[in-house]
Amino acid sequence: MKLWRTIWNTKGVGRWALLIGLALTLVFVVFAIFAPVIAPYDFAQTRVDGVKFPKVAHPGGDYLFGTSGDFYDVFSRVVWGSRTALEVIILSVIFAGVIGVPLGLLSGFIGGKVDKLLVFFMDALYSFPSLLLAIVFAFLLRDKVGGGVVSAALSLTAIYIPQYFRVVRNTTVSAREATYVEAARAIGAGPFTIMRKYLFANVVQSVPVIATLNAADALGTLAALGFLGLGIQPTEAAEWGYDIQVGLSYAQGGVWWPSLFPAMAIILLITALTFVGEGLNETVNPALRRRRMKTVTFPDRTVVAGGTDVTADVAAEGKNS
Amino acid sequence: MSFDLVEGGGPARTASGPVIEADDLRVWYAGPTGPVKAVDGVTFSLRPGEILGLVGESGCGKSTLGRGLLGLLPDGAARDGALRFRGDDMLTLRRKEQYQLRGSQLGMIFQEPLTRLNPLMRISDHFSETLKTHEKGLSKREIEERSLEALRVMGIPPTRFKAYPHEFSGGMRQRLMIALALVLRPAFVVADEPTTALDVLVEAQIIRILHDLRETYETSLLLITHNLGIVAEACDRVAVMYAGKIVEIGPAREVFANPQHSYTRELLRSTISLSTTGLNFIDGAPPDLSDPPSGCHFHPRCPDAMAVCATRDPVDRELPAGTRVACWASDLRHGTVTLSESERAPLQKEEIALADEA
Amino acid sequence: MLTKRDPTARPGPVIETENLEVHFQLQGGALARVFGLKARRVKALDGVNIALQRGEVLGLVGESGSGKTTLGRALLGLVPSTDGRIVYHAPDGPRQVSEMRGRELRQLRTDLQMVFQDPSAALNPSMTIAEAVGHPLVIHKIAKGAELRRRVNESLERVGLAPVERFANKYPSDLSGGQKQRAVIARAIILDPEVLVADEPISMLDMSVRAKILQLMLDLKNDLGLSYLYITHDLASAKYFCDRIAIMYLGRIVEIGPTAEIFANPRHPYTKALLKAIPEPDPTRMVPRDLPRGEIPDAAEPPLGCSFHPRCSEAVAECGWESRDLRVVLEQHWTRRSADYDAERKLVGDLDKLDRPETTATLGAGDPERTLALLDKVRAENPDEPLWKGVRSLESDGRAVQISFEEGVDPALRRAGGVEVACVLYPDEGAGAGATGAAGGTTAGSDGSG
Amino acid sequence: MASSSSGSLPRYIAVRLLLVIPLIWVLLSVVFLLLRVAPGDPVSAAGGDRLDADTLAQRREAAGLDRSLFAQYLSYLGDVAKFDFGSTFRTQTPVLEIVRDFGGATLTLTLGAFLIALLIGLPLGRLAGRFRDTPLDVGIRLYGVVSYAAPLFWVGILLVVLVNKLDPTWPTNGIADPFILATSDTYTKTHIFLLDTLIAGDTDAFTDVLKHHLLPCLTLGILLSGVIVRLVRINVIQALKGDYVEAARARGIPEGRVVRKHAFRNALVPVITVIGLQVALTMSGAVLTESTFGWPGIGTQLLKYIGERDYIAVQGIVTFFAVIVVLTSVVVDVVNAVVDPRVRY
Repeated sequence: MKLWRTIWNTKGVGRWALLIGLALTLVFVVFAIFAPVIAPYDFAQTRVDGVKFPKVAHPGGDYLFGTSGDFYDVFSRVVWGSRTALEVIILSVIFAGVIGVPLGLLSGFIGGKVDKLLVFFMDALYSFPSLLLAIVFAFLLRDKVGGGVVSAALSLTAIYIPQYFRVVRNTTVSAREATYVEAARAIGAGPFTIMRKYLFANVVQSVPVIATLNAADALGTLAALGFLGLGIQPTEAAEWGYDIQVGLSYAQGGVWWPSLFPAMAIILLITALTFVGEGLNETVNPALRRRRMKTVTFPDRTVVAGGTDVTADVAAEGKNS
Repeated sequence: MSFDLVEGGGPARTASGPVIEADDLRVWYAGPTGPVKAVDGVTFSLRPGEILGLVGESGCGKSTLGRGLLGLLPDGAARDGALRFRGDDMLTLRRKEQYQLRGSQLGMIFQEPLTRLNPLMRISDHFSETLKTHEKGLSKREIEERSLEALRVMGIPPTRFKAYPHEFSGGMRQRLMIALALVLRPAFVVADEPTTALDVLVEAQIIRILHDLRETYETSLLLITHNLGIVAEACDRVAVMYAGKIVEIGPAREVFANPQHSYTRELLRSTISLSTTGLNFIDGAPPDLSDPPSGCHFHPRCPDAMAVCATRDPVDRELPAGTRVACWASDLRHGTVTLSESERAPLQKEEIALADEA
Repeated sequence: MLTKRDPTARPGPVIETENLEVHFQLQGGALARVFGLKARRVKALDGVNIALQRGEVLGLVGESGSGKTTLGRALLGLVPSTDGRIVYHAPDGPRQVSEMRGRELRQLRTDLQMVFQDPSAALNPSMTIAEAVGHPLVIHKIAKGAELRRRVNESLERVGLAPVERFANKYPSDLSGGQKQRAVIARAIILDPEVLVADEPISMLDMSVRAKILQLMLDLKNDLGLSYLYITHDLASAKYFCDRIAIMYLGRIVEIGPTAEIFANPRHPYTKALLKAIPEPDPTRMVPRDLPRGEIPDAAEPPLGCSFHPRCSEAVAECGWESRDLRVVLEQHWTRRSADYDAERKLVGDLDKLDRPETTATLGAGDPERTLALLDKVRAENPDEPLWKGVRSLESDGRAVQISFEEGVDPALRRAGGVEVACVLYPDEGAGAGATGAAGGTTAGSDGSG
Repeated sequence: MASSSSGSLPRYIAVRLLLVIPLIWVLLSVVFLLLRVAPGDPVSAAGGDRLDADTLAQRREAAGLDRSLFAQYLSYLGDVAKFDFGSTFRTQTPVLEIVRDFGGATLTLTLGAFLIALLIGLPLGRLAGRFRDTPLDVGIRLYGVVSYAAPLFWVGILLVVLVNKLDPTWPTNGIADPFILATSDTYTKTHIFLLDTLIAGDTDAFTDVLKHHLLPCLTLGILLSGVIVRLVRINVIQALKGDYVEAARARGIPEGRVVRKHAFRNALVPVITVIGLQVALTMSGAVLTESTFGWPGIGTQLLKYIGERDYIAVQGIVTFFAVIVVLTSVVVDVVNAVVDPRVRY
């Protein structure tokens, strides 16, 4: 509730970005959860009652968003795609966070050689083109885990671990120098007590912002993998990037719908997540936050400056606007 | 460091009108629930070359007053009343005209000198930027000469002219800031806690520089500080501020020797100095400026509060010694008001808990 | 349980140091570290002998960078010492803090506690006041449940945070500075310690609260029989609060003695300067004029001889004059007179060559006669400049001007009247008259590990 | 306290370059591990199951795959030290040759994209930061988010469709007209098409190649500009809160100059570092752009060899990318040292 008040009392667009972002994300969450109810067909369904769907049928009628080049119902693919997208995002964010956050905390707190080595390694990973890393991972995992959701999420996890690590480690390093940590040492707290009770709560506050921004990025990378044919296979789950890739081959012939709708879904969801991340940043990050204030209006002066009329002075002083 | 400043001599002689005059000036901030009345009806003026010390606890509006005089206020803040610089009302000036006055006529010296200098710019760049902005058409040679002269007066050798801010020590940085504020010889300078971040010896050096300014530059100075010692040593007059108002203003000697307002007296008593033999303190904390108490704002903490203090605003009165005070107790002592029996009765106050403090 | 100890029951020091040294390895850039270039050492504490008597308040006064905070932290083992000893005279016999590690060191903290300068930073923002104050008991497994609550309440009440319900469940951000400092003190005394190191406990507080917190600390000392090490840069509060005072400068104690004696009869020029510089709320006093120049030097490369000599107005020949001081004098000259700066600057040549801690200096580019003339001019301008006392020779070798200074003496602490002082002006009373350098032993140029 | 900067810039650069070696080593090890610990072995993966056991063994031996993993690792490191990134499995083309033949196209694509991104991103970000929370800011932020959110390949095709409507003759595929490409043997001086045509003085070919650059560079540039806009905006907002900004205002420096000289310049210091990291993003984007526009760059080659499961080629190309990224980080550090006097070296 305190957080909510902080957000609400923030001035400017940040608050609205956060709210709009949350609302939009919620729409996709609803899509994802109720996909079987909302989508008229299954994601890999190409025929109903034994009758094959028409190829690239115009939107409207039986097919709200038309059908695609692989005989799929575009609307169903978009709805099922939100489930895939959210599953992959949530899995990869959780995987990356669960590994990256404690590692960063430990590395930043311990310092010394262990820290230097980890930073070095993570920086190397971080400076690696993320798509390439994901491609390599996807390429490797496909033989082992298959082309499904888990494999895609794992490929993305590798990219984002360094990001959590960096942020958490850097905040830990600066928090470690804080007087309250020294005070904790002064009362005899051991290293694990300090990490658990003094550092963790103050350090994880930076995580939600990165998590949402990473989620947005993860979605983009997932789509790129799908586009290159290295992501989730169409028969495993509906994935927007793949659908765009198939759709694009028809685009120049004026068949816009198979690629437009999944592209829109990607744009909307990434935008929504970015809004949430940036909105959070601007509402809770004290370096950026601006409080919402009531504007100043001076009450009318009933008395000349320096006047001697005491009662009038009191009146002028009286209850403000 | 030793300085060849002209020794001795009081304020400069050009005693024309006041340099700066505030008349019932109000500076209010926008707050979450309503306006924060950080400066709420302040009247004072400064003669050329005069140093006025502004003291009070934190959160009494000292800094806001200082910034308000220069128009350096955050979004949503507003000024009201009259503020005259050499007779011209500054509150009606357009934005561009305000910018032109700042730096050339009105200067500002800040508390933390390191963060106040652009880390990417050389000292020489800071000076040439300031000079070029206000005096178009200066040659490179002239700019350098004038900058070096300002640095020289502050005791910074010319060998350091091309250095970057981070290459200076704390005291040097503050001197740089002062030199930068004074290079255009402004008529009025606000120094906001200029020595708080510095060590005792460096603090004394800086105070001495500020004290001697009038001899070199004929600059009037508003010196904001919470250190009463600094005011006593360096200032001609002192203004005591509490909860957005100046409660007492007068010659430094007079105010320190015979404080008239209960707040001034208590503030002096609570200061730990070399002559301290027992500890005194003011109970409670300064009020929330968005909802200050009625009457005299100090009454909830005042040991001499009377019934009248809680209901009626005290009136600013000038005393024979040249002090202006807004305090009912002072009025009563000097016989300037007659108060009824019930108004004079000691105020029944709510108990202030021990830990209700700033 | 907060109980009173009787400090007179066991007289003598409660904690003392012997030649305590704390040197920090300064990190250069990331690259310097990797390639081991220029690892600079800062001598934060350079041979400090100090003893805190049971039941006394010992003031540690100095500017920032003097090492006073490091000394306070070293006593608690928060900063590892690089040499020397720290001995804590525990009830069950003396123990060496400087040898302790890990668990043993943490256990020590039940006896030695600390109050910090900035109360807002000293409390974990995500812990309530009650949690924070009670945490030492939890860490040392001394109390839990109702007993923990009872002791937290007792401690909070003891420091004036009453009624307790008003504060216990607040977060630090909801409290004022004074209230937070009270909470910090409550946390420090809850373990019933013997020694409290108070690092500028009132300097960040508002002026109206300072006296209150100081009073609280006095009350606690009297009621609980605590011993204080009071670290401050504020001589006025030290005068009121302390029994004895140690003045620190650049990692050393330069003067130590009973408070009354230090204030009535300051001996070290640095102490004198500090006393002169305190602004007093006394309108008859004027701004002091003859203050030491400059600022506290870089502890990584301290001045030769006595560290204070570059700023000292009473300095004499053997104080440790060196090349770097010459640069300061030249720059001062240019600060006074800028008319001939450009020409004179050329005569001097590379100034950065002077930035070395050496007793010889080479000056000039091309025309040594004119450089000599310039130096004469500088000297004539301010003949009282103490640097000139230290010049042994000043001559031209045909190409440049060669200057050599007297070898300096690094004065050690020695008795002078009621105090001990480290200054060549005060010969060692025990060693007889005129033995200016004898007690110090260390000469300039060596790295002063005496 | 004297102004003693403890070293010279050339020495800093030299030392910084030395530091690259361990960084590259870590990257190489990661690449090697990833590709070798992977299931299956490169030869059977690439060769399929059509080869008989003897040929397989022969191929393995030729590729050095019969040795222990550690020996392979050492020889891999040794080869890289000699600038030998290996050869493709099937055609035995040295990876370096692939890099030479296709790297130029990727280089001009990414540089062009970066240029466009900076031209759009810097001014827009500054405007948005200065006029925070105004409609202008909202508009620019929306651009920043959406241009980053939109899938690059889809934007690419969108632009193609749009350009086709406006000017059906505008080239939308490849790096040059097939006819010019056919005579491309004459343009192999630098292996950078744009430069070669210029050196050859063939204005027609040059303008043709330049025209081909527009769409891919724009597509990738728009994506990057979104990131830069958001980055610059946040940093300008933070820099505008700086104490020195208030101090500059107190000296009467006009607001425009305050934003330009004080806020923006200081905002650029962190931005440079992050923009340096965007090189990695650009590389990722280049792979997608190339595949969208049939661009004969190194990204398409990578995809091709991934398709062929040619581990050695993939390893070589990925190594090449890694080296580029590491070298950019050196450039970024040096730029930072030049721009920010506080960086000590």
